[in-house]
Amino acid sequence: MNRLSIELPGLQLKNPIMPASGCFGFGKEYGNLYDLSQLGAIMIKATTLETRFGNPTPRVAETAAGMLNAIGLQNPGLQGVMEAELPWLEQFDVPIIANVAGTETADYVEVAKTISTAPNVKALELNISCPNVKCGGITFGTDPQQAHDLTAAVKAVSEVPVYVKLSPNVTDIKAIAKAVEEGGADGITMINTLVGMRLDQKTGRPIIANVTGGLSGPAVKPVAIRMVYEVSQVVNIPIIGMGGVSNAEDVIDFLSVGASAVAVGTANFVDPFVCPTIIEELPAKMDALGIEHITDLIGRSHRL
Amino acid sequence: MNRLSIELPGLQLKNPIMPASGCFGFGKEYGNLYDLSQLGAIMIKATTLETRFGNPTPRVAETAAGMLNAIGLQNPGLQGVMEAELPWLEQFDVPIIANVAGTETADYVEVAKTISTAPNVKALELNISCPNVKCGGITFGTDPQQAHDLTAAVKAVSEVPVYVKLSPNVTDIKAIAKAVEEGGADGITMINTLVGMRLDQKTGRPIIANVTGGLSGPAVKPVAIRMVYEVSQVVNIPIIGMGGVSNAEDVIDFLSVGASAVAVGTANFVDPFVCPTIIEELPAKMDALGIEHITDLIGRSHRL
Amino acid sequence: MILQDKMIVKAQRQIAQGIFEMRLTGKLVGEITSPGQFVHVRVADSFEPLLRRPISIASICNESNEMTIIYRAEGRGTTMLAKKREGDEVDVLGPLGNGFPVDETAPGETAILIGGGIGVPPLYELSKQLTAKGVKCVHVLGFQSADVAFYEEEFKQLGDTYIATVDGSLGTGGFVTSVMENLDEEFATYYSCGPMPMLNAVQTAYTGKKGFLSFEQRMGCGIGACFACVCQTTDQTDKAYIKVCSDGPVFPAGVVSI
Amino acid sequence: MILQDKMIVKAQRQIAQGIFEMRLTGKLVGEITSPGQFVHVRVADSFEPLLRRPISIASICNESNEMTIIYRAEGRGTTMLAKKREGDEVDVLGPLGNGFPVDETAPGETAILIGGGIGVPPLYELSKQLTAKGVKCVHVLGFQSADVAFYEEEFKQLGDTYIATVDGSLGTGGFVTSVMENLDEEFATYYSCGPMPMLNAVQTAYTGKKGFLSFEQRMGCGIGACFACVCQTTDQTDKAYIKVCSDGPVFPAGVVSI
Ligand SMILES: Cc1cc2nc3c(=O)[nH]c(=O)nc-3n(C[C@H](O)[C@H](O)[C@H](O)COP(=O)(O)OP(=O)(O)OC[C@H]3O[C@@H](n4cnc5c(N)ncnc54)[C@H](O)[C@@H]3O)c2cc1C
Ligand SMILES: Cc1cc2nc3c(=O)[nH]c(=O)nc-3n(C[C@H](O)[C@H](O)[C@H](O)COP(=O)(O)OP(=O)(O)OC[C@H]3O[C@@H](n4cnc5c(N)ncnc54)[C@H](O)[C@@H]3O)c2cc1C
Ligand SMILES: Cc1cc2nc3c(=O)[nH]c(=O)nc-3n(C[C@H](O)[C@H](O)[C@H](O)COP(=O)(O)O)c2cc1C
Ligand SMILES: Cc1cc2nc3c(=O)[nH]c(=O)nc-3n(C[C@H](O)[C@H](O)[C@H](O)COP(=O)(O)O)c2cc1C
Ligand code: FES
Ligand code: FES
Repeated sequence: MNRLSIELPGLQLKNPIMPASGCFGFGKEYGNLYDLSQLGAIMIKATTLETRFGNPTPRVAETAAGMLNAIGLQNPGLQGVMEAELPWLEQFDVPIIANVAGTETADYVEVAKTISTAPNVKALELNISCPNVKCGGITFGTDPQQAHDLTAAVKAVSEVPVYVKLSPNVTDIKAIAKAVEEGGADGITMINTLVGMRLDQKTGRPIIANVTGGLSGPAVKPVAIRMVYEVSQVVNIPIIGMGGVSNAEDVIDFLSVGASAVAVGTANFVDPFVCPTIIEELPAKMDALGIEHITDLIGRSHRL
Repeated sequence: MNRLSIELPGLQLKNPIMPASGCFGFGKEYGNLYDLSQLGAIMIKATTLETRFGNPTPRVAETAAGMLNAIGLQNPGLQGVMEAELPWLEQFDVPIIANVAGTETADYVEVAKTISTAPNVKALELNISCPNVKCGGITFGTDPQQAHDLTAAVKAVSEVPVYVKLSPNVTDIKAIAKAVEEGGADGITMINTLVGMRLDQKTGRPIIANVTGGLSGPAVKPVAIRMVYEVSQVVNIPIIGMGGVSNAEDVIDFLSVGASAVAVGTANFVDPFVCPTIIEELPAKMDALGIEHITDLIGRSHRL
Repeated sequence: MILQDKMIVKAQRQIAQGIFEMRLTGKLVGEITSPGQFVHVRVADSFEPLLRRPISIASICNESNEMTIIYRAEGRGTTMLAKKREGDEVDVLGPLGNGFPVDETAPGETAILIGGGIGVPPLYELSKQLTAKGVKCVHVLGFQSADVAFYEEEFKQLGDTYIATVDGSLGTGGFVTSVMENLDEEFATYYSCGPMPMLNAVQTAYTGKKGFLSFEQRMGCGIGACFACVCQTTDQTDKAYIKVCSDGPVFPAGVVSI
Repeated sequence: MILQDKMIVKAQRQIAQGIFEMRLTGKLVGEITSPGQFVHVRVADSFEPLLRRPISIASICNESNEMTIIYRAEGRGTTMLAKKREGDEVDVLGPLGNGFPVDETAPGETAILIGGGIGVPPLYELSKQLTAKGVKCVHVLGFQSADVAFYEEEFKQLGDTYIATVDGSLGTGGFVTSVMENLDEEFATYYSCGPMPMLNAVQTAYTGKKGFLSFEQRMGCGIGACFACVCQTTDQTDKAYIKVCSDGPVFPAGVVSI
């Protein structure tokens, strides 16, 4: 028996570890470093209908135990992803979760419709929480009604289960979570980045050309943990948790508050081998806690 | 001429540096370490109508470049503060900003009415953003109408200018800021803590007895900077900025995005001499930037 | 007076599994007033880990301006502390809190010192000072197992020393209370430091005796300003909560509700 | 192949004001394929600072498995790096990117190497390799002032070396272009690394010449996955943005829009 396996809507995961969207490109670069088939799944970079070049640079800035990014959804567009990126990933025995982004409902729907037909795309991740684009993105993620409607529209066309990625930049994340569940979401992924800013000390200007950026990394973990804890108590769909995960202990924390799997973002930049390392270390950590199967960890904070 | 002096409603500040509420008690302990008259002002611990014992322990937990706290507004109550704490502080040449907390409007009003008559209380800081109490606190800080009304009610009775302390746990902090300005606030202080959580790895239970706590420290600085940047552009009242300030560079950042003064919280725990050290270091940092008077830094991010 | 001192590491060595003894020098040493006081240690210049770690002063030597701390390298901060080498600087805030009252035992009287695990270190300086003034000290030290036990020899040189280990790998099997039960020595006072359940058991076993207990609590400031480290008193009045960092860490038995 | 290597510090010394030279050993050295490649350095085990720092490889010695990096200790990360001592471990990811093409200059030809400030280091290994294959190297190195200038002697041993300092405290006063204007040497290629305005000036001065420029950009992953480090191409088509970390950092002159 595989102690790490988890079954989620559309996804048979060997283990609960997957790189987070935007932090792993379309897998090629990390594929040069290790065998991607080890991963539970891969969340690929956001795909939009058209090719996007993203924001001007600088696009990243370091902060205390975190970083800001404003990449701006640079990606080769739906056609590029379908023709080049996804087929390349087929050589690996790993389910792909396609991160879908857009400016208006129609874009999302069109991308979802097509990309969900790719043979290795086993689920969609609806990005209603990107803080780094002028239109669309986060605006869908801060209003429950809009979040609900977009989810329903995408759900209607998708060939695979739909996970909705929530923004932490809201007063009440439970309300958004319930709205997307009602809209038909099969799961939730959370959290996307917190909106932040850093200045250049000399000039007083923002370092990020886009002025603000999304905060990620260990700094945000307490916020992410709190939100997963809250949301997991009000929805009946599974959660893929993320925000500052850097090691096996962090994974155990996210599962404990109710996530069913965990994504690793920023930590890939700090340690490119972090995902396989975590997968390797999990069993020993579970032994230390007397945990037989990884699913036994899910929601233990609520049960205690 | 004092290069560091700043004048704000009710406050003649020798310099823009003051300890943040809750991180400096009522001054006694730090008063044993250095002369409190060096400080621009002191924001004392929240005062409520009745004595409060606060939350069970543990009340703090460390996080990456930050900490969680759930003290729960422990304080000796209005009478105790009026009779023991404030008179003791009169020996120092430093204006006091009294942090006012409560459960309902009537409490806030009563505390504000009385405490604003203390001779060394030069301004109030209305705490509508404490995440660590069951009722009151943050609920006033997440709804613009409630924030407006409470501000107006307190403003009506206060003998000194009223600053309102905003919560970062909201979708749109600009809306709250505008509401309190309309309610008559003389200034804004921001940010209070972000709601977060940390687990004990072994048990999977929250470390903080109150389950969640308020996140502060360097980790939150990018969020605080972004929010001050946003709010300073939509209100015409001054802002006292805070969130992760640990050194003179951080102070310059907060002033640059539009704060008129800066409060230092968590950093006092890391370095108890941080406030006087910052005050001492500011002039050299200003020289390096070619800044004559500290007020020249205010809002330079907007002007560039 | 409380100082923030950049102390210099004179020596650091591992004295048991995961247990380190660090000798530090600096002017802070001259400010220490009683055994059982602690210091608040910043383990790195970085913001991560952010907070200081409270560690008891295990022994002091005023002539050489040195003090020793003994700590378990377990979490993130203490693990980093364990990497310091001779000559490194450590940012130490202290001395903090009120230690064990040496005056409460008169020369010629007997005191029992009961320590558990990482609560053992402050008892060493206490025993040195009590012994020096002519108090007979009996030490009861509890550890999980032999491999994490330390300072048996050091304590033996000061007085009778009994060890209890949970797994029985050293001394008596079981807890310190197993040793205490078989101790029929008359004593004037007892002093104890260790985990809460141990303090509770000790206090219960010695009901009516004059005793002093040292408590632990998670801390922010370490100097009494943040109200993080409170514990509840048995006396449910105005002083329902007292601060471990500045009112304690040592309290007379019976004061703290445990 | 890209390795994540725990390299060992063999030596570290300050070679100019705020400028450090660190010699590192590890198996990563065996993977370096061209001068101008860089490494991504984690300066501490802590999460603060969090990100790796990109630093060029300044020279390599395959026999001793050593490489040298030269960096300015200015910000938080590099200041911490400067505190490493002999024997310390450093987590290094590399080699990364595509370096300067040594093949583009034939033996007997002349190459001009123009470096500015902290862009000078990768030119040293480049010059070593070009010189070794019989290329005549002329070095033009620009610094702010004499006290931050470094490696003049090292470059002189490889070929003619001209220094320009902004304040005139060493060599020609002004920028590297002041030197370049008075250089009437024929050359086949030029190679340059330094701040953007310098690269721009060099490229403009040598319009029509075969040249290679090394760029800087703030980075996340360092390996091409995060799209942080892009720069715009002059060719505004599909490849409007290319990545400094994995497509560069060296590009032929004219490719990047500056
Ligand atoms: C007055 C006092 C004296 C102490 N004396 C000693 C001593 O002499 N030797 C020794 O080994 N330990 C001592 N401790 C316990 C010691 O402070 C903790 O073991 C240590 O802080 C844990 O830090 P870490 O980096 O290993 O763990 P982490 O898990 O990284 O710590 C995270 C945070 O929790 C706090 N924390 C975790 N456990 C404790 C605890 N048990 N008590 C207080 N805070 C805690 C840390 O200070 C830090 O802020 C003492 C505690 C107190 C209150
Ligand atoms: C391909 C490449 C090669 C380089 N080679 C060298 C070299 O050989 N020697 C040298 O001294 N410097 C070199 N640099 C610049 C060096 O990376 C920065 O000076 C360094 O990252 C600054 O880090 P810090 O800790 O001093 O500053 P901080 O201000 O603490 O840095 C904060 C963040 O900004 C990034 N950053 C700041 N300045 C730069 C910059 N100029 N370029 C890229 N990222 C930056 C840091 O990497 C970090 O993520 C190179 C940069 C690149 C892209
Ligand atoms: C450089 C970068 C790019 C990102 N791009 C995307 C993206 O395209 N789509 C998306 O949904 N999230 C994106 N994210 C957010 C991450 O997927 C993740 O939600 C967030 O970073 C929190 O996790 P972490 O702290 O582990 O990084 C990006 C994050 C980073 C750091
Ligand atoms: C231990 C602790 C107690 C606090 N108590 C209060 C309080 O009583 N009233 C209040 O308005 N803010 C309180 N705060 C919030 C701080 O005043 C400040 O807004 C916040 O910590 C962000 O600043 P920092 O990152 O510099 O700590 C408290 C913060 C901490 C860490
Ligand atoms: S730790 Fe702050 S009051 Fe004790
Ligand atoms: S730094 Fe990530 S793509 Fe270049």
